[in-house]
Amino acid sequence: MSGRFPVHVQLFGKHREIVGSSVVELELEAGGTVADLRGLLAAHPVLGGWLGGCAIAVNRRYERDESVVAVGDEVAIIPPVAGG
Amino acid sequence: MSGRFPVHVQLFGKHREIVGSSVVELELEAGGTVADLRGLLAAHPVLGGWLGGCAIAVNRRYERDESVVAVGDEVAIIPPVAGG
Amino acid sequence: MSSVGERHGEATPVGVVVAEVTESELDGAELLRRLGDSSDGAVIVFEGRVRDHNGGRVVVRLHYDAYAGMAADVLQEISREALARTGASAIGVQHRIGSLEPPSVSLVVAVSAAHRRPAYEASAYVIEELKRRLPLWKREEYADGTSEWLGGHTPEAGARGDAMVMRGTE
Amino acid sequence: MSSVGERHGEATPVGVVVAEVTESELDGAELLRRLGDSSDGAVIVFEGRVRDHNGGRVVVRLHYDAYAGMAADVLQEISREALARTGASAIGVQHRIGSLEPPSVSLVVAVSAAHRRPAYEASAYVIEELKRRLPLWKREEYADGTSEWLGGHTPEAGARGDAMVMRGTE
Repeated sequence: MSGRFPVHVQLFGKHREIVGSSVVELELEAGGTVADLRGLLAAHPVLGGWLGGCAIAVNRRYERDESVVAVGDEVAIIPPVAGG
Repeated sequence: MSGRFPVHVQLFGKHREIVGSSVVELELEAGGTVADLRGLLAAHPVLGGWLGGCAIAVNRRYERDESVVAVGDEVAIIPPVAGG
Repeated sequence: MSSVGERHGEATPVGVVVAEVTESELDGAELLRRLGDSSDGAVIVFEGRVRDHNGGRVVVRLHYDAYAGMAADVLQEISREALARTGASAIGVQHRIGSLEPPSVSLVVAVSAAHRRPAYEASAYVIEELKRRLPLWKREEYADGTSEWLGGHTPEAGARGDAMVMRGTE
Repeated sequence: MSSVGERHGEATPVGVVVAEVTESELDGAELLRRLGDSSDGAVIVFEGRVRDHNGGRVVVRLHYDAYAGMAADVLQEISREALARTGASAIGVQHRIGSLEPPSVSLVVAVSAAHRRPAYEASAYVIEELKRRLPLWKREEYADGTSEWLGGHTPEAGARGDAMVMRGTE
Protein backbone atom coordinates (compact mmCIF):
# COMPACT_ATOMS: atom_id res chain seq x y z
CA MET A 1 0.00 0.00 0.00
CA SER A 2 1.28 3.49 -0.79
CA GLY A 3 0.09 7.09 -0.62
CA ARG A 4 -1.95 8.83 2.04
CA PHE A 5 -5.27 7.93 3.59
CA PRO A 6 -7.75 9.79 5.78
CA VAL A 7 -8.08 9.02 9.49
CA HIS A 8 -11.09 10.26 11.44
CA VAL A 9 -9.88 10.72 15.00
CA GLN A 10 -12.62 10.67 17.63
CA LEU A 11 -12.43 13.22 20.44
CA PHE A 12 -13.75 13.01 24.00
CA GLY A 13 -14.00 15.03 27.18
CA LYS A 14 -12.12 18.30 27.17
CA HIS A 15 -10.86 17.74 23.60
CA ARG A 16 -14.38 17.70 22.24
CA GLU A 17 -15.11 20.92 24.08
CA ILE A 18 -12.06 22.88 22.94
CA VAL A 19 -12.26 21.74 19.32
CA GLY A 20 -16.03 22.13 19.22
CA SER A 21 -16.40 18.84 17.39
CA SER A 22 -16.37 15.12 18.17
CA VAL A 23 -13.90 14.30 15.39
CA VAL A 24 -10.82 15.69 13.63
CA GLU A 25 -9.77 14.48 10.21
CA LEU A 26 -6.08 13.83 9.48
CA GLU A 27 -4.14 12.26 6.61
CA LEU A 28 -1.66 9.54 7.42
CA GLU A 29 1.03 8.05 5.14
CA ALA A 30 0.56 4.38 4.29
CA GLY A 31 2.36 2.36 6.98
CA GLY A 32 1.98 5.24 9.42
CA THR A 33 2.07 4.43 13.11
CA VAL A 34 0.48 5.71 16.29
CA ALA A 35 3.64 7.82 16.73
CA ASP A 36 3.05 9.44 13.33
CA LEU A 37 -0.52 10.14 14.33
CA ARG A 38 0.66 11.78 17.55
CA GLY A 39 2.96 13.98 15.46
CA LEU A 40 0.07 15.19 13.34
CA LEU A 41 -2.08 15.82 16.40
CA ALA A 42 0.72 17.81 18.06
CA ALA A 43 0.65 20.13 15.05
CA HIS A 44 -3.10 20.72 15.39
CA PRO A 45 -3.73 24.40 16.22
CA VAL A 46 -6.13 23.69 19.09
CA LEU A 47 -5.38 20.13 20.24
CA GLY A 48 -1.61 20.56 20.12
CA GLY A 49 -1.36 21.92 23.63
CA TRP A 50 -3.69 19.34 25.19
CA LEU A 51 -2.08 16.00 24.44
CA GLY A 52 -0.22 15.45 27.73
CA GLY A 53 -1.17 12.15 29.33
CA CYS A 54 -3.32 11.12 26.38
CA ALA A 55 -3.50 7.57 25.03
CA ILE A 56 -4.41 6.52 21.50
CA ALA A 57 -7.00 3.81 20.92
CA VAL A 58 -7.12 1.93 17.62
CA ASN A 59 -10.10 -0.30 17.01
CA ARG A 60 -11.08 0.18 20.66
CA ARG A 61 -7.78 -0.94 22.17
CA TYR A 62 -5.02 1.22 23.61
CA GLU A 63 -2.03 1.02 21.26
CA ARG A 64 1.70 1.66 21.56
CA ASP A 65 3.53 4.23 19.46
CA GLU A 66 4.96 1.50 17.20
CA SER A 67 1.56 0.12 16.19
CA VAL A 68 0.62 0.64 12.56
CA VAL A 69 -2.66 2.37 11.72
CA ALA A 70 -4.46 0.91 8.69
CA VAL A 71 -7.17 2.20 6.36
CA GLY A 72 -10.55 1.95 8.02
CA ASP A 73 -9.22 1.64 11.58
CA GLU A 74 -11.35 3.28 14.29
CA VAL A 75 -9.04 5.81 15.95
CA ALA A 76 -9.57 7.92 19.09
CA ILE A 77 -7.54 10.19 21.37
CA ILE A 78 -8.15 9.26 24.99
CA PRO A 79 -7.52 12.09 27.48
CA PRO A 80 -6.65 10.96 31.03
CA VAL A 81 -9.60 8.83 32.11
CA ALA A 82 -11.61 9.51 35.27
CA GLY A 83 -14.33 6.94 35.85
CA GLY A 84 -15.98 5.99 39.12
CA MET B 1 -16.21 -10.74 101.37
CA SER B 2 -15.70 -14.37 102.42
CA GLY B 3 -17.25 -17.77 101.79
CA ARG B 4 -18.64 -19.23 98.62
CA PHE B 5 -21.19 -17.84 96.18
CA PRO B 6 -23.15 -19.39 93.31
CA VAL B 7 -22.27 -18.68 89.69
CA HIS B 8 -24.70 -19.49 86.90
CA VAL B 9 -22.59 -20.20 83.86
CA GLN B 10 -24.38 -19.79 80.55
CA LEU B 11 -23.75 -22.39 77.84
CA PHE B 12 -23.93 -22.06 74.06
CA GLY B 13 -23.52 -24.09 70.89
CA LYS B 14 -22.23 -27.61 71.39
CA HIS B 15 -22.01 -27.16 75.19
CA ARG B 16 -25.72 -26.56 75.45
CA GLU B 17 -26.34 -29.68 73.39
CA ILE B 18 -24.09 -32.06 75.34
CA VAL B 19 -25.16 -30.81 78.76
CA GLY B 20 -28.82 -30.67 77.74
CA SER B 21 -29.22 -27.30 79.46
CA SER B 22 -28.43 -23.65 78.81
CA VAL B 23 -26.78 -23.16 82.20
CA VAL B 24 -24.61 -24.96 84.78
CA GLU B 25 -24.45 -23.85 88.40
CA LEU B 26 -21.09 -23.73 90.18
CA GLU B 27 -19.87 -22.38 93.53
CA LEU B 28 -16.87 -20.08 93.56
CA GLU B 29 -14.81 -18.94 96.55
CA ALA B 30 -14.96 -15.22 97.28
CA GLY B 31 -12.18 -13.53 95.31
CA GLY B 32 -12.23 -16.39 92.80
CA THR B 33 -10.94 -15.68 89.30
CA VAL B 34 -11.69 -16.80 85.76
CA ALA B 35 -8.90 -19.36 86.24
CA ASP B 36 -10.67 -20.80 89.28
CA LEU B 37 -13.87 -20.99 87.26
CA ARG B 38 -12.03 -22.85 84.49
CA GLY B 39 -10.79 -25.31 87.12
CA LEU B 40 -14.33 -26.05 88.27
CA LEU B 41 -15.58 -26.41 84.69
CA ALA B 42 -12.73 -28.82 83.88
CA ALA B 43 -14.00 -31.05 86.69
CA HIS B 44 -17.53 -31.09 85.25
CA PRO B 45 -18.42 -34.65 84.17
CA VAL B 46 -19.74 -33.65 80.75
CA LEU B 47 -18.17 -30.26 79.94
CA GLY B 48 -14.71 -31.25 81.16
CA GLY B 49 -13.63 -32.72 77.84
CA TRP B 50 -14.99 -29.85 75.74
CA LEU B 51 -13.22 -26.76 76.99
CA GLY B 52 -10.41 -26.57 74.41
CA GLY B 53 -10.35 -23.22 72.67
CA CYS B 54 -13.10 -21.79 74.89
CA ALA B 55 -13.16 -18.23 76.21
CA ILE B 56 -14.89 -16.98 79.35
CA ALA B 57 -17.12 -13.91 79.20
CA VAL B 58 -17.92 -11.96 82.36
CA ASN B 59 -20.58 -9.28 82.11
CA ARG B 60 -20.50 -9.69 78.32
CA ARG B 61 -16.77 -9.11 77.90
CA TYR B 62 -14.05 -11.68 77.26
CA GLU B 63 -11.90 -11.89 80.39
CA ARG B 64 -8.39 -13.08 81.16
CA ASP B 65 -7.64 -15.84 83.67
CA GLU B 66 -6.56 -13.30 86.32
CA SER B 67 -9.88 -11.41 86.31
CA VAL B 68 -11.92 -11.72 89.51
CA VAL B 69 -15.51 -12.92 89.30
CA ALA B 70 -17.90 -11.16 91.70
CA VAL B 71 -21.32 -11.97 93.11
CA GLY B 72 -23.99 -11.28 90.51
CA ASP B 73 -21.63 -11.25 87.52
CA GLU B 74 -23.08 -12.60 84.27
CA VAL B 75 -20.79 -15.47 83.28
CA ALA B 76 -20.68 -17.56 80.09
CA ILE B 77 -18.41 -20.14 78.45
CA ILE B 78 -17.80 -19.20 74.83
CA PRO B 79 -16.88 -22.15 72.57
CA PRO B 80 -14.85 -21.24 69.46
CA VAL B 81 -17.00 -18.73 67.61
CA ALA B 82 -18.08 -19.16 63.99
CA GLY B 83 -20.12 -16.26 62.70
CA GLY B 84 -20.58 -15.11 59.12
CA MET C 1 -30.50 10.37 56.82
CA SER C 2 -29.12 12.74 59.42
CA SER C 3 -25.41 13.38 59.72
CA VAL C 4 -23.27 14.70 62.51
CA GLY C 5 -20.66 17.39 62.05
CA GLU C 6 -19.61 19.32 58.97
CA ARG C 7 -21.92 18.87 56.04
CA HIS C 8 -19.22 19.45 53.45
CA GLY C 9 -16.18 18.26 55.40
CA GLU C 10 -14.31 15.08 54.48
CA ALA C 11 -15.24 13.40 57.78
CA THR C 12 -18.91 13.41 58.69
CA PRO C 13 -19.31 10.53 61.14
CA VAL C 14 -22.89 9.37 61.12
CA GLY C 15 -22.03 6.36 63.23
CA VAL C 16 -23.49 2.96 63.74
CA VAL C 17 -26.86 2.83 62.04
CA VAL C 18 -27.68 -0.70 63.22
CA ALA C 19 -25.72 -3.46 65.00
CA GLU C 20 -27.94 -6.39 65.81
CA VAL C 21 -28.47 -10.12 65.97
CA THR C 22 -31.96 -10.97 64.76
CA GLU C 23 -34.26 -13.83 63.84
CA SER C 24 -35.79 -11.75 61.05
CA GLU C 25 -34.94 -12.15 57.38
CA LEU C 26 -32.07 -9.93 56.24
CA ASP C 27 -31.97 -7.78 53.13
CA GLY C 28 -28.80 -5.98 52.11
CA ALA C 29 -30.78 -3.77 49.72
CA GLU C 30 -32.49 -2.12 52.67
CA LEU C 31 -29.18 -0.95 54.17
CA LEU C 32 -27.88 -0.03 50.71
CA ARG C 33 -30.76 2.44 50.50
CA ARG C 34 -30.39 3.70 54.08
CA LEU C 35 -26.67 4.32 54.13
CA GLY C 36 -24.83 7.28 52.67
CA ASP C 37 -25.57 10.95 52.69
CA SER C 38 -24.70 13.48 50.00
CA SER C 39 -21.06 13.67 51.12
CA ASP C 40 -20.52 9.91 50.76
CA GLY C 41 -19.05 8.80 47.44
CA ALA C 42 -18.94 5.08 48.24
CA VAL C 43 -21.35 2.57 49.72
CA ILE C 44 -20.54 -1.13 50.03
CA VAL C 45 -22.92 -3.87 51.05
CA PHE C 46 -21.69 -7.36 51.84
CA GLU C 47 -24.13 -10.26 52.10
CA GLY C 48 -23.03 -13.54 53.62
CA ARG C 49 -25.30 -16.30 52.35
CA VAL C 50 -25.85 -19.92 53.36
CA ARG C 51 -24.17 -22.20 50.79
CA ASP C 52 -25.66 -25.51 49.75
CA HIS C 53 -22.38 -27.36 50.25
CA ASN C 54 -19.27 -27.23 52.41
CA GLY C 55 -16.19 -29.41 52.25
CA GLY C 56 -17.83 -31.67 49.68
CA ARG C 57 -20.97 -32.31 51.77
CA VAL C 58 -24.47 -31.19 50.80
CA VAL C 59 -25.79 -28.69 53.34
CA VAL C 60 -29.57 -28.53 53.74
CA ARG C 61 -29.75 -26.13 56.68
CA LEU C 62 -27.58 -24.01 58.95
CA HIS C 63 -28.60 -23.36 62.53
CA TYR C 64 -27.16 -20.22 64.16
CA ASP C 65 -27.08 -19.85 67.95
CA ALA C 66 -25.88 -16.65 69.64
CA TYR C 67 -25.22 -15.13 73.04
CA ALA C 68 -27.66 -12.48 71.95
CA GLY C 69 -27.11 -9.79 74.57
CA MET C 70 -23.33 -9.88 74.25
CA ALA C 71 -23.38 -10.28 70.47
CA ALA C 72 -25.13 -6.95 69.94
CA ASP C 73 -22.53 -5.24 72.16
CA VAL C 74 -19.68 -6.85 70.24
CA LEU C 75 -21.13 -5.81 66.86
CA GLN C 76 -21.54 -2.26 68.15
CA GLU C 77 -17.96 -2.23 69.44
CA ILE C 78 -16.46 -3.64 66.22
CA SER C 79 -18.42 -1.10 64.17
CA ARG C 80 -17.15 1.81 66.26
CA GLU C 81 -13.60 0.53 65.93
CA ALA C 82 -14.00 0.28 62.16
CA LEU C 83 -15.30 3.86 61.94
CA ALA C 84 -12.44 5.15 64.12
CA ARG C 85 -9.76 3.27 62.15
CA THR C 86 -10.92 4.07 58.63
CA GLY C 87 -12.83 7.34 58.77
CA ALA C 88 -15.86 5.70 57.15
CA SER C 89 -19.02 7.66 57.95
CA ALA C 90 -21.63 5.00 58.69
CA ILE C 91 -21.91 1.26 59.31
CA GLY C 92 -24.82 -1.12 59.61
CA VAL C 93 -24.30 -4.77 60.55
CA GLN C 94 -26.87 -7.51 61.11
CA HIS C 95 -26.38 -11.20 61.81
CA ARG C 96 -29.29 -13.56 61.55
CA ILE C 97 -29.83 -16.44 63.99
CA GLY C 98 -32.09 -19.49 63.90
CA SER C 99 -32.49 -22.07 61.13
CA LEU C 100 -31.56 -20.92 57.63
CA GLU C 101 -31.74 -22.76 54.33
CA PRO C 102 -29.55 -21.97 51.31
CA PRO C 103 -29.30 -19.33 49.94
CA SER C 104 -30.66 -17.30 52.89
CA VAL C 105 -28.71 -14.23 53.95
CA SER C 106 -26.97 -14.83 57.29
CA LEU C 107 -24.97 -11.60 57.51
CA VAL C 108 -25.21 -8.07 56.14
CA VAL C 109 -22.41 -5.53 56.52
CA ALA C 110 -23.03 -2.10 54.96
CA VAL C 111 -20.59 0.81 54.99
CA SER C 112 -20.69 4.32 53.58
CA ALA C 113 -17.68 6.63 53.29
CA ALA C 114 -16.50 9.69 51.44
CA HIS C 115 -14.17 7.52 49.33
CA ARG C 116 -13.90 3.88 48.33
CA ARG C 117 -10.78 2.86 50.26
CA PRO C 118 -12.13 3.56 53.77
CA ALA C 119 -15.37 1.88 52.73
CA TYR C 120 -13.55 -1.33 51.72
CA GLU C 121 -11.31 -1.25 54.76
CA ALA C 122 -14.18 -0.78 57.18
CA SER C 123 -16.24 -3.50 55.51
CA ALA C 124 -13.38 -6.03 55.64
CA TYR C 125 -12.52 -5.06 59.24
CA VAL C 126 -16.05 -5.66 60.48
CA ILE C 127 -16.22 -9.09 58.85
CA GLU C 128 -12.76 -10.22 59.97
CA GLU C 129 -13.37 -9.10 63.53
CA LEU C 130 -16.83 -10.55 63.87
CA LYS C 131 -15.46 -13.91 62.75
CA ARG C 132 -12.85 -13.58 65.48
CA ARG C 133 -15.04 -12.54 68.39
CA LEU C 134 -18.79 -12.45 67.79
CA PRO C 135 -20.28 -14.95 70.27
CA LEU C 136 -22.22 -16.91 67.71
CA TRP C 137 -22.10 -20.53 66.57
CA LYS C 138 -23.33 -22.56 63.63
CA ARG C 139 -24.42 -26.13 63.25
CA GLU C 140 -24.52 -27.50 59.72
CA GLU C 141 -27.20 -30.01 58.86
CA TYR C 142 -26.42 -32.35 55.97
CA ALA C 143 -28.50 -34.20 53.40
CA ASP C 144 -27.71 -37.51 55.13
CA GLY C 145 -29.45 -36.39 58.33
CA THR C 146 -26.28 -35.77 60.34
CA SER C 147 -25.22 -32.40 61.71
CA GLU C 148 -22.09 -30.78 63.09
CA TRP C 149 -21.12 -27.68 65.09
CA LEU C 150 -18.44 -25.92 63.07
CA GLY C 151 -15.08 -25.12 64.63
CA GLY C 152 -14.02 -21.51 64.80
CA HIS C 153 -11.94 -18.88 66.56
CA THR C 154 -11.13 -18.49 70.25
CA PRO C 155 -11.89 -14.88 71.19
CA GLU C 156 -9.06 -13.18 73.07
CA ALA C 157 -9.68 -11.31 76.30
CA GLY C 158 -9.12 -7.60 75.82
CA ALA C 159 -8.87 -8.01 72.05
CA ARG C 160 -10.84 -4.91 71.28
CA GLY C 161 -8.67 -3.31 68.67
CA ASP C 162 -7.92 0.33 69.46
CA ALA C 163 -10.27 0.36 72.41
CA MET C 164 -8.59 -2.24 74.61
CA VAL C 165 -10.09 -2.18 78.08
CA MET C 166 -9.06 -4.35 81.01
CA ARG C 167 -11.07 -5.23 84.05
CA GLY C 168 -10.69 -6.96 87.40
CA THR C 169 -7.33 -7.43 89.10
CA GLU C 170 -5.12 -6.11 86.30
CA MET D 1 -29.87 -17.74 37.94
CA SER D 2 -28.20 -20.41 35.84
CA SER D 3 -24.68 -21.56 36.54
CA VAL D 4 -22.07 -23.22 34.42
CA GLY D 5 -20.10 -26.27 35.53
CA GLU D 6 -20.23 -28.26 38.74
CA ARG D 7 -23.18 -27.44 40.92
CA HIS D 8 -21.42 -28.35 44.15
CA GLY D 9 -17.81 -27.63 43.17
CA GLU D 10 -15.85 -24.75 44.65
CA ALA D 11 -15.51 -23.04 41.25
CA THR D 12 -18.73 -22.50 39.31
CA PRO D 13 -17.98 -19.63 36.93
CA VAL D 14 -21.19 -17.93 35.95
CA GLY D 15 -19.32 -15.12 34.29
CA VAL D 16 -20.03 -11.56 33.43
CA VAL D 17 -23.70 -10.90 34.09
CA VAL D 18 -23.60 -7.34 32.80
CA ALA D 19 -20.81 -4.93 31.72
CA GLU D 20 -22.25 -1.72 30.36
CA VAL D 21 -22.17 2.06 30.13
CA THR D 22 -25.68 3.42 30.27
CA GLU D 23 -27.72 6.61 30.55
CA SER D 24 -30.28 4.84 32.74
CA GLU D 25 -30.49 5.20 36.49
CA LEU D 26 -28.44 2.61 38.37
CA ASP D 27 -29.57 0.53 41.33
CA GLY D 28 -27.13 -1.70 43.20
CA ALA D 29 -30.02 -3.52 44.85
CA GLU D 30 -31.02 -4.97 41.51
CA LEU D 31 -27.62 -6.65 41.01
CA LEU D 32 -27.55 -7.68 44.68
CA ARG D 33 -30.69 -9.70 43.97
CA ARG D 34 -29.47 -11.08 40.64
CA LEU D 35 -26.03 -12.24 41.68
CA GLY D 36 -25.15 -15.38 43.55
CA ASP D 37 -26.40 -18.92 43.21
CA SER D 38 -26.72 -21.48 45.99
CA SER D 39 -22.99 -22.23 45.98
CA ASP D 40 -22.02 -18.58 46.55
CA GLY D 41 -21.44 -17.63 50.18
CA ALA D 42 -20.56 -13.99 49.54
CA VAL D 43 -22.05 -11.18 47.47
CA ILE D 44 -20.65 -7.65 47.49
CA VAL D 45 -22.21 -4.62 45.88
CA PHE D 46 -20.30 -1.36 45.57
CA GLU D 47 -22.12 1.85 44.67
CA GLY D 48 -20.14 4.91 43.63
CA ARG D 49 -22.27 8.00 44.21
CA VAL D 50 -21.95 11.63 43.17
CA ARG D 51 -20.79 13.71 46.16
CA ASP D 52 -22.01 17.23 46.79
CA HIS D 53 -18.49 18.56 47.31
CA ASN D 54 -14.94 17.92 46.16
CA GLY D 55 -11.75 19.60 47.26
CA GLY D 56 -13.72 22.14 49.29
CA ARG D 57 -15.98 23.18 46.39
CA VAL D 58 -19.73 22.62 46.28
CA VAL D 59 -20.61 20.31 43.39
CA VAL D 60 -24.08 20.69 41.91
CA ARG D 61 -23.76 18.28 38.99
CA LEU D 62 -21.36 15.80 37.42
CA HIS D 63 -21.35 15.23 33.68
CA TYR D 64 -19.99 11.88 32.47
CA ASP D 65 -18.84 11.42 28.86
CA ALA D 66 -17.69 8.05 27.53
CA TYR D 67 -16.27 6.37 24.45
CA ALA D 68 -19.30 4.13 24.69
CA GLY D 69 -18.41 1.33 22.32
CA MET D 70 -14.93 0.87 23.70
CA ALA D 71 -16.01 1.36 27.33
CA ALA D 72 -18.31 -1.66 27.24
CA ASP D 73 -15.46 -3.78 25.84
CA VAL D 74 -13.09 -2.57 28.56
CA LEU D 75 -15.60 -3.32 31.33
CA GLN D 76 -16.13 -6.79 29.91
CA GLU D 77 -12.37 -7.38 29.72
CA ILE D 78 -11.69 -6.13 33.26
CA SER D 79 -14.51 -8.30 34.60
CA ARG D 80 -13.12 -11.42 32.90
CA GLU D 81 -9.67 -10.67 34.28
CA ALA D 82 -11.12 -10.28 37.78
CA LEU D 83 -12.93 -13.62 37.52
CA ALA D 84 -9.78 -15.35 36.26
CA ARG D 85 -7.56 -13.86 38.96
CA THR D 86 -9.80 -14.39 41.98
CA GLY D 87 -12.03 -17.36 41.22
CA ALA D 88 -15.13 -15.25 41.91
CA SER D 89 -18.16 -16.73 40.19
CA ALA D 90 -20.02 -13.74 38.75
CA ILE D 91 -19.56 -10.02 38.17
CA GLY D 92 -21.89 -7.25 37.09
CA VAL D 93 -20.59 -3.73 36.42
CA GLN D 94 -22.47 -0.67 35.19
CA HIS D 95 -21.26 2.90 34.74
CA ARG D 96 -23.74 5.67 34.18
CA ILE D 97 -23.11 8.55 31.77
CA GLY D 98 -24.82 11.88 31.25
CA SER D 99 -25.64 14.56 33.85
CA LEU D 100 -25.94 13.36 37.44
CA GLU D 101 -26.82 15.29 40.58
CA PRO D 102 -25.74 14.25 44.09
CA PRO D 103 -26.31 11.65 45.41
CA SER D 104 -27.01 9.76 42.16
CA VAL D 105 -25.30 6.41 41.64
CA SER D 106 -22.60 6.68 38.96
CA LEU D 107 -21.11 3.18 39.28
CA VAL D 108 -22.26 -0.24 40.45
CA VAL D 109 -19.87 -3.18 40.84
CA ALA D 110 -21.40 -6.43 42.07
CA VAL D 111 -19.52 -9.67 42.69
CA SER D 112 -20.53 -13.09 43.94
CA ALA D 113 -18.12 -15.81 45.03
CA ALA D 114 -17.99 -18.98 47.10
CA HIS D 115 -16.09 -17.12 49.84
CA ARG D 116 -15.61 -13.53 50.96
CA ARG D 117 -11.95 -13.02 50.04
CA PRO D 118 -12.28 -13.60 46.28
CA ALA D 119 -15.40 -11.44 46.36
CA TYR D 120 -13.51 -8.51 47.93
CA GLU D 121 -10.51 -8.99 45.67
CA ALA D 122 -12.59 -9.09 42.51
CA SER D 123 -14.63 -6.06 43.56
CA ALA D 124 -11.53 -3.98 44.32
CA TYR D 125 -9.79 -5.16 41.13
CA VAL D 126 -12.68 -4.07 38.91
CA ILE D 127 -12.81 -0.61 40.50
CA GLU D 128 -9.05 -0.02 40.46
CA GLU D 129 -8.75 -1.13 36.85
CA LEU D 130 -11.72 0.81 35.55
CA LYS D 131 -10.27 3.95 37.10
CA ARG D 132 -7.05 3.17 35.25
CA ARG D 133 -8.40 2.39 31.81
CA LEU D 134 -12.14 2.90 31.28
CA PRO D 135 -12.46 5.53 28.51
CA LEU D 136 -14.76 7.80 30.46
CA TRP D 137 -14.46 11.40 31.65
CA LYS D 138 -16.19 13.62 34.15
CA ARG D 139 -16.81 17.33 34.30
CA GLU D 140 -17.70 18.78 37.66
CA GLU D 141 -20.15 21.67 37.75
CA TYR D 142 -19.89 23.94 40.78
CA ALA D 143 -22.33 26.13 42.68
CA ASP D 144 -20.59 29.27 41.33
CA GLY D 145 -21.48 28.33 37.74
CA THR D 146 -17.98 27.20 36.74
CA SER D 147 -17.08 23.67 35.66
CA GLU D 148 -13.95 21.59 35.22
CA TRP D 149 -12.90 18.35 33.52
CA LEU D 150 -11.23 16.26 36.19
CA GLY D 151 -7.71 14.93 35.67
CA GLY D 152 -7.21 11.20 35.73
CA HIS D 153 -5.09 8.27 34.60
CA THR D 154 -3.31 7.67 31.32
CA PRO D 155 -4.29 4.19 30.10
CA GLU D 156 -1.32 2.03 29.10
CA ALA D 157 -1.22 0.22 25.79
CA GLY D 158 -1.38 -3.50 26.32
CA ALA D 159 -2.21 -3.06 30.01
CA ARG D 160 -4.73 -5.83 30.09
CA GLY D 161 -3.72 -7.66 33.23
CA ASP D 162 -3.20 -11.38 32.66
CA ALA D 163 -4.55 -11.18 29.14
CA MET D 164 -1.95 -8.90 27.61
CA VAL D 165 -2.38 -8.80 23.85
CA MET D 166 -0.23 -6.87 21.39
CA ARG D 167 -1.09 -5.77 17.91
CA GLY D 168 0.51 -4.14 14.92
CA THR D 169 4.23 -4.21 14.27
CA GLU D 170 5.35 -5.88 17.50
